[in-house]
Formats: sequence, C-alpha cells, structure tokens
Amino acid sequence: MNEPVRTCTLGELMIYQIALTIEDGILAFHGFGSPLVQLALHLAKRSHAPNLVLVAGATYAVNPSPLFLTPTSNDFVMSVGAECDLNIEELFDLAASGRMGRMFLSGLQIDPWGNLNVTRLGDAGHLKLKLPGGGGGCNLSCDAGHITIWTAAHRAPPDQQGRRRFRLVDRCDFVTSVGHRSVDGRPRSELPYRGKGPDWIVTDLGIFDFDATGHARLNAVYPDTTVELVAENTGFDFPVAADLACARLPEPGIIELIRRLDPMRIHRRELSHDDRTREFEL
Amino acid sequence: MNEPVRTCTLGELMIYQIALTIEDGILAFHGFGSPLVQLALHLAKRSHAPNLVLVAGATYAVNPSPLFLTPTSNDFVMSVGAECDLNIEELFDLAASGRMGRMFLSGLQIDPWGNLNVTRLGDAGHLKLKLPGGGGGCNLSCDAGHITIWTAAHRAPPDQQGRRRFRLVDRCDFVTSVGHRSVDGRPRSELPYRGKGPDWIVTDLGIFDFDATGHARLNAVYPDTTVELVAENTGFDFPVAADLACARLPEPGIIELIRRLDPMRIHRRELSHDDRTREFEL
Amino acid sequence: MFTQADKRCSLSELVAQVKDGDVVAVGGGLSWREPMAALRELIRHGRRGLTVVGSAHGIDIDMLCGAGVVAVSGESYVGFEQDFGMAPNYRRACESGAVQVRDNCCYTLVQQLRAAISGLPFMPIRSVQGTGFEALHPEFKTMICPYTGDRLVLVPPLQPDVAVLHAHFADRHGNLHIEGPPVADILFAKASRKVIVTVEEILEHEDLAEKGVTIPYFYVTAVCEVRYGAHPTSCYPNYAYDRRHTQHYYDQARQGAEVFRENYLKPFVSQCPDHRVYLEAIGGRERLNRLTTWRESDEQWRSLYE
Amino acid sequence: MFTQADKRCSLSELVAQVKDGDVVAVGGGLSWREPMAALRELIRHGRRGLTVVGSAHGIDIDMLCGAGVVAVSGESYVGFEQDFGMAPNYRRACESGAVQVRDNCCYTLVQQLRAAISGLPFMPIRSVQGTGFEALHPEFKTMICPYTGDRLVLVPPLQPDVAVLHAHFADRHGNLHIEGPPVADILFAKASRKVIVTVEEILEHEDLAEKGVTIPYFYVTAVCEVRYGAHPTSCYPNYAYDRRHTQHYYDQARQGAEVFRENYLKPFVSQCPDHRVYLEAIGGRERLNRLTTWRESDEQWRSLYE
Repeated sequence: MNEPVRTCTLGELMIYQIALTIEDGILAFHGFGSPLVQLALHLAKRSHAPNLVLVAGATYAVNPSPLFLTPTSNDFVMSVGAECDLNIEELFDLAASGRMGRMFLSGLQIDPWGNLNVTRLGDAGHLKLKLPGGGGGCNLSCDAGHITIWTAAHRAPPDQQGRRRFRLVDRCDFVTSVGHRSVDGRPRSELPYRGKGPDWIVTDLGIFDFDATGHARLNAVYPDTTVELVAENTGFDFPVAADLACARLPEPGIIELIRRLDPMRIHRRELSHDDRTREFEL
Repeated sequence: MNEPVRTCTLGELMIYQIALTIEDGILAFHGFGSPLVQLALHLAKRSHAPNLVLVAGATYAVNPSPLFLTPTSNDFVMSVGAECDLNIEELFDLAASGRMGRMFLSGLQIDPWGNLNVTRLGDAGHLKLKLPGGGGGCNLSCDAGHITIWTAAHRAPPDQQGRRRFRLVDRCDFVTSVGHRSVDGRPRSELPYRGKGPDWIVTDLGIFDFDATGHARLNAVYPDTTVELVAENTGFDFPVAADLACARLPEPGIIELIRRLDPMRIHRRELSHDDRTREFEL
Repeated sequence: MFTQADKRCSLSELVAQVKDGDVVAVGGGLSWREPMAALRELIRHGRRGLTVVGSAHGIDIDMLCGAGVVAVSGESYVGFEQDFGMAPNYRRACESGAVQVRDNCCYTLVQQLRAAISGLPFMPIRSVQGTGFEALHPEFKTMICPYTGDRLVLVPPLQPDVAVLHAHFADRHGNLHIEGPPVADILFAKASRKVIVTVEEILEHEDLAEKGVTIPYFYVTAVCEVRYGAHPTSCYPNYAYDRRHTQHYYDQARQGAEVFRENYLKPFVSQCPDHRVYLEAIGGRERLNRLTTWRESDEQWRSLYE
Repeated sequence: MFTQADKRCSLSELVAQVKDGDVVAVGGGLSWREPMAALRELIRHGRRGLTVVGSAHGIDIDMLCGAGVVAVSGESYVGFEQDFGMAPNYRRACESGAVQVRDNCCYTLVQQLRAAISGLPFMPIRSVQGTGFEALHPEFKTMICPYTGDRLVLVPPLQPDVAVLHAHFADRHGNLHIEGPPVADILFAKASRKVIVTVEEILEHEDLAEKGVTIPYFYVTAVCEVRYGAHPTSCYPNYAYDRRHTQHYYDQARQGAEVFRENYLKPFVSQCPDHRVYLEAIGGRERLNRLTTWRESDEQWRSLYE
C-alpha cells in the first residue's frame, strides 16, 4: 500500500498536464469515452480547482464522486454522489450562452489549426473508414470558452514501407470540430463563435500551445522525448516555443490521487501498448 | 340536499354552453381568473369529454380534481389529484405545435371579428384605463386550434345620459388577442397562424358563432332574451342565424355536478349583480 | 458561474444585489410563492426605476408600484383575478404615466428568456403578429422563413439583471428545491445575470438532494432563510394564501395612493424594521398557524377563502 | 394526443407501430437504458430502410445495422467508447454504403427536436458553421441576424415517426417514470409522431404518480411491460450493464457480418421467438441476478467490469 511513489507513468503525466489546463471556478465538461480527461477533471477538482463545476459526460451529473472509473461513461458508477444533475439540452445551452469555460476534444486526425476529425477517413464520395462520430464536439468546439485537445496516439511509427499514418496531420479529411481555421480556411476571428478555440494539445510525446496565427507550437516535451522525435511523428511543420521546457511531473500526492480515482487503470486503454510501460523518475 | 333541481341559473347555463364547445380527446387549457371556464372544462371532462386532456391555468396541472373552486387560480386546491403536471414552456409549446385543441378567452372589449382587448382603454398616447393584461392569450389566440370567447358582461345598460359602454364593440382600442381580422384589418387567412380562431362567443345574453367572413353571428338566445335585446346591447350590427334557437338548458344531473364542483359559487363573481338572480325553469 | 461554498447572507445583503434601474424578474405567480419579504425589503432600501418582467402576477407587482419602485412594466398580467379584480396601485401608476406600459405575453416572454438561456440573438415565434403587441414592442422584428415563406416574428433575448425568487429549500451552496408549480422561476434563474433567493429553510446538502435539486447552485448568487417569506401569498405545503390580509391590502389600495401608503406601506413595510416585526404586525403566530391548517380537512381549507 | 385509457399491448403489437422507411429515434444512450428487447423484436419483424437519429449510441444502433434494418444514420456517435472501441457492424454498413452517413451533433439534434416540439420551421444555432457538417447537411440554411449582423445556421425541425424508449415504470394510461439520466428521451417523446415504450414494470397510477411522471401520458402511443428489456445495457437501479454479454457481442461482430449473423443474431434474436427465450439464451436467472448485485459492495460492483 503505502510504499512511497517514486515514478509516474505516461498516463499519469498526461492526466496531470490536462488537469493543469483547467481553471478554477469555471464550468468544464468531459465528453464520453475519455478516461484521461475524466481523471484530469476529477484531479483538478480535488487539487487546484475546488470550485470547478465538473459536468460528467453522458450522465450530465454535476460534481460526482465516482467509486471507480468505468470503461463506459453513462453508468451510475460515474454519477455517484453528484451534487445535482443537468440534462443534455441544459448543458449545451450553457455552452451556447458562453457559460462553459472549457471542453476537451480529440480526433483521429488533428491539423495544425486544431481542427479535429472523428467522422470519417476519405471523402464523401469514397469513404475509407467510418469513425464513431463527434457527439456534441462540433457544437462545443464553437461554443466552449477554451478547448484542450488531447491524444495518446501522437506517435506514428513507420510501417514496412516506411510510411507513417500521422495522427497530427497537415489536413483533416473531415472537420468534425473546428479550431483556428474553418473548413474553408477562414480564420476563427471571422466566425461568430462564442469560444476562443483550442489553446493546448496534450499528447503522448509533448505539449503544444498555439501561436498568434492559431497554429500549433511545441511548448514542452517529456523526459523521454525531444523536438526531433516530435517532429518526425508529426505530419506538419510547427514552430517551437523559445522557452521550450520539459513538462512538469506531478507530485507523489497527485499520482496517488489518480491511482485512487482509477483503481482498474481504465485510462491505460487510451495508451498504445508500448506507452503503457513508459515511466518517469520523479 | 336531495330536493330535485327544477331551475338553472344564468351562470350554470353559461358553464353548460361553454362546456358544449369542448370536443372529446383534445387538449384544452383554461387560463386564470375564469371560474365559468374552469367549471366548463371540469363539467366536460366529467360528462361528454372523458378523454379531454384538461390543463389547469396557472398551475399547469393535468386532469386535476379540485376539492372546490377557489377565487385564485394558482392554488394547490386547484391541482389536487392531478394526473401529471406541465410547466409554462411545455404548455405553450404544445399550443405552438398545434396540439392545443381549444382555449378560452374574454375581454373588456370584444369586436365583431372576435378580437379582444384586455390591455388598455384609450390609445398609447392617452391611456384611459389600464386593464390587467392578457397573460398568454395573445399567443394562444394565434396558436390554439379553436377559441371559445365568453363574457358575462354583454349587457350594457344606458347611463343617465343614455349612453351605453358596450362590451361587444365595433372596434377594440387595443388588440390583445386576435380573432378573424388582424389589428391592421388583414383576414386571418393571410396570417400564418396554426389556429382557426374563435368559433363561439358565449355571453349573458346569448350565443354567437361566426359567419364565413369571420363576423360574429347570433346563433342562440336565452329563455329571457331576444334578438332585439341582444341588438340594443351590442355595439355593432350582426347577422342572425336562419335557425336561431333558444339555447338548450342543462339536465338536472349536469346542474347538480356544477354545484358540487363550485360549492362556494365562486363563478357568480363573474356575473353582474342583477344576473346573479336570473333563473330558468327546466 | 456562482461557485462560492457558502452563499448565505442577511435579507438586507440579499436585496442589496438589486440596483436602481435594474431589470428585475419576480418569481412565483398570482397568489403563489411570491418573494414578498424580499420585495418589502427592496421597498425599505428605497430602490427606484426598476423594470419588472414576468408572466401572471398580483400583489407583488402591485405593491412595488404602490411604493414607487417601478418605472416600466413588462408583465403579461397584473391583477387579483376574480378574487378582488384589478390591481389598484398598478392601474394608477400606469394611468398616471409613472409606470410605462410594456405589457408582454407569456409565450413571448418564454421565448425571450430561452434566447438568453441559449445565447441566441433572438427566438422566432409564429404568434404575436397581427396583434397590438407588435406596435407596443418596436424591438420585435420580422423575417420571412426560408423554409416555408411564412412571416415570423423575432423576439430578442431577455436577460434580467436580477431574478428574485422564493423557494422552499436551499443548501448553503445555493442548490434550490421548489415544490409545486415552478411557474417561470427555472427560466428566470437560467436567464438572469444574478439570482437572489429567500427560502423557508436552509438544509444540509444531503437533505436537499434527497428532495431533489430544482435549480442547480451555480445559477444562484445568494440565499437567505426567511420563513413565511412569501406571506401573504401561499407557499404550500408550508402555508396557504392569506386571503384576509390580502383583502385588507386591497381595501387600502383601492382607496388611493395616499391611503395605501398611510394604512398599508407604513404599518406593514416602512415601519417594520425587519421580517420578524412584519410577522407580528400581520397577526403573529395565531395568524400564521391558521394558514397551516389547510391540511386538516376540506372544510378547514375552504374556510380560508371565506 | 394519445388519450385512450389503456395503452398496454404485446411487444409484437408495440413494435408493429414502426413501418419500413420510418425515421426512428432510439432512446437511452451508450450502455444505458437502450430499448434492446424492442429492437430485437423490430429485427424479428424484418423492418427495413429505417433512418435512425440520436445522440450517443452503441450496441443498439450497431445491432440494427448488423441486421440490415438501417438505411440512414443521423446519429452523433455510434461506438463502444474505451470499452471495446469502434462499432463493427455500424462501420461495415457505413463503409459498404449500405447505410448512408448523415452524422449529426448533439446540440444540433437538440435544436432540431426543439423546433419540432414548438412547431417552428427552424431553430437558429451559432455553431456548426465552418465545420464539415454544413456540407453533410444541405438542408441547413444560414441567415444574417437582423440584430447582430452575425451569420447564423438555421436547422429544420426533426419530427421522428416513432420514438422507441425503455423506461422503468409506466401506468396503463401511458404516464412514464424514468430514473437517472433521461438522455434525449423526453425531447424524443415530445417531438415524435408516435412514442412506443417498453418498461420494467407497469404500476397503478397512484404508485407511478408517487415516483413522479417524467413523461405525460398524452405523448405516449403504447406501452409494454418487458422486464430486463434493456439488457445487455443497464437499467439502474434494477440492473447493471452486462459487460460480459457485450464482450461476446463485440467479439462476434468484429469477426465480420457473416459471423455476427450466425453467432449472434441467430442464437440471440431470430431463434428466440420472444424475450423470455432470449433471457434464457443469455444465461437466465443466474446471469440476471448477477447484474442486480451491484448494490452489495463497491468490490461487487467493480467485479461486473472485470
């Protein structure tokens, strides 16, 4: 039980880094099927953001205390101890009226402007792969105050022919949720959205913010990654922050909290097989 | 107690006649401050319209069984035994989507087209009398399938100078709810309303329907009224139905039911002092 | 988002959230659950120039008009139904020009609140056109529907500065439980910039959660426990409508502005430093107990209206 | 208005309300309260060409796709989250062209349902523009807001032909009580032409009223008592999600359309003449009892996911 925590896993680092993007006193919503984000919200609520209005995806429970993390989001386990409940229309109304401070989105394709695709690979005429779809992500990418993008599949190892299928791509086949450029290339500022768009991308290789033009910029790497590694696994060129740093690792207390929140380590399902063994000395 | 009912009062006749305008199987709504209509709905539900979806004004209770009629509409007495409850937005949405079969409206001014004024006497610049206002009557006069208009103050006795202040007037000072002509004189057919407008006016002197042009037409008188009496108490000329009849009086059982529903005889408050003594032999 | 842990405050602090000239949505409806104690405190604070908006109201708006607090009325009904008829102070204030008449309709109000709730610049509505309300509300616009070719009325968002509500229960975090008809309270809470609430009782969160949260805490700015805070309107199941007191109110109001000020506002509002003194003034324990007897029998309940 | 006194019927009669080519809204969400028994009966009836609309779904829509019932999908998500990942039958059907892809987004869906509920020819929405959904939905139009000058997207009403729901309780008149998240069920019930409902138990009205009416009777066309009617999805507090059965479902589905038909649809749908036989097929009493043990302890609850 109580042996001191000396290392943190990649998943725990990502959860911590996603949590750091969450301001106190706002309303933040995690969608469904996103254990890393669910844990990040519960971590934030229990550490630096005690006044966070935490709305759980699928159940729309407010400030619940899940007994443990389940692989399915719309489960009573996830709404145990909720302070109150919203419903689907109320949650989305809050976002549309500018009262959702932050939302978390991912995609099978992420472009330099933070546009995301979870709808399909290939074009309308020739559908290569049908993805599950974006839930309410499209609406919230416009309405939520800020967006934290995350993916645990940034790394794109080459296949036998040396080709890489990038997660961070130059262009999305379909824009499910919008970042800093519309599907037809207009800057976000020209669109009457409530929200300011994505400000962070937390991946398994590092952390991006966005420059003044709305383009992803590498902001931090991890103890076992470098700018070069990130570059060769990314389908577009990106600027690097002048003050590029190594991402801060969580304190032992934070790590213990994450482990208590996810006793079945459901969040590891988001990680690639190899990444499940990545650890960092504190 | 059980001595046989041999007469019916004017109030009971009006309640019965209003009830006869209510079809079975529809959703009908009574507003607030309208005892005659509240009783008509409960009478219809308990006689010829058992499948009526009866929505009570102010409480939005569905199919309640009030212990007795109160002079105030938003009172727990009025929602006792309700099968379920709606709220303000749901009730008005039902009307706006064409699912409210009938609504009941009145006015301090009623014009030949069934336009009603419960907002003000005099014009915007020179307000003579501020009336309480129409509640949701304006919206429902457009949306509800059919409208039954009622008034217990049709009779307009002359003052010392022989002037009559008509309830049924040639023109409303303000159109709170719309009948068969818009405020600027367009026929109702030119407006994209869901509802067909008023089809009955039940008064203390008789009953009007509406002719093909949407103009009020005298349809029936009472045992103690005549076409001439109605005419001299009406501020506009009106056609008379070829088959003008004397309004049917309620059966004793109906009268007993009304008396059970309103033991405090709250509905008499709608009647003029003289009309409270009008009775008809069955 | 109102997220502070403890939102309890005094009635005076609660009402201090309302500023002169604010657009105020008063909760409840007709003789049901009006936030009367808060409104009396508002009068004591000498607020002026309020725009009041709402659906069907009575003594609450009439009293504010009689006290000179109101500059504009956007209510859809203000009166005493068949109980006493027209609202004397409201009528006088409108007819004298002291209160500007901007009557609204219930569903138009709902659609305007919905526009505010969902952050839209307008809501479309099919009704209202062809009535006198279009002239009364020049801010309403029209459009031709690109799907049907029908003319629709567009109504702008209504975001009250403050919603003033009276609920049965709250917890200190601001979660509310309302029993019986919510009227427009939930819409007001979601649409307004600030929401101030008096409640019959403040409970521990667990006890409130068991009853059910009608309005989530983050909409609510501040709460204050004021028992009998809706008197003389009803707050069933706690207490019934005090028809006798309302009769007395009406009799004074009907006799004119002066009489109303002397015989009602003075003894029941301005000369009552707080709610406790008010409850004594209206008859104290004995009167209040009577209003809780409605459950005893149908006859007892009926007797409250006679 | 559905006002008949007794709306009870057999599962077969209930499902007969759905016609080939209908637009169908399936209630529940993800692994929660899907009307699975009704959907299995729908498959037995050989329905074809349905357009399915909804928010976040999983095994329900995937199974309908695997059985060839669906022609168009307007769902906003169909998958198994981090539990099993993508929905195999849904993917195959979309990629083969058997199912036309008309993905929607949750709030767009809400606004389209609201337009139907309030009888409007459209609802405005600020989002969606600038994304791929505008091209996917040529029926969406745009307008310039006369108040703000902003470009708004207009979405037309969505009025499903039938909503298929599973609730905890109903009375014979059709009043429904749902515990826990309603997801979009209430919106579906208000917006749809017909509403057909399976329930865990039909109660006397008095008992239902005590629990509270979630959906009023007049929206509801017909009801049928089908215990465990949501299996293998959950219907807390009655029973938890049957992850083991869903794992078995997924393993068959992943192996291809043929294997799914042979190893899942045959044994659990087409070869089960009714729900009772299905419950035996999935393990009968023993399996079902296990799903009710979630209350016993956190460990027991956890064990249902391992």
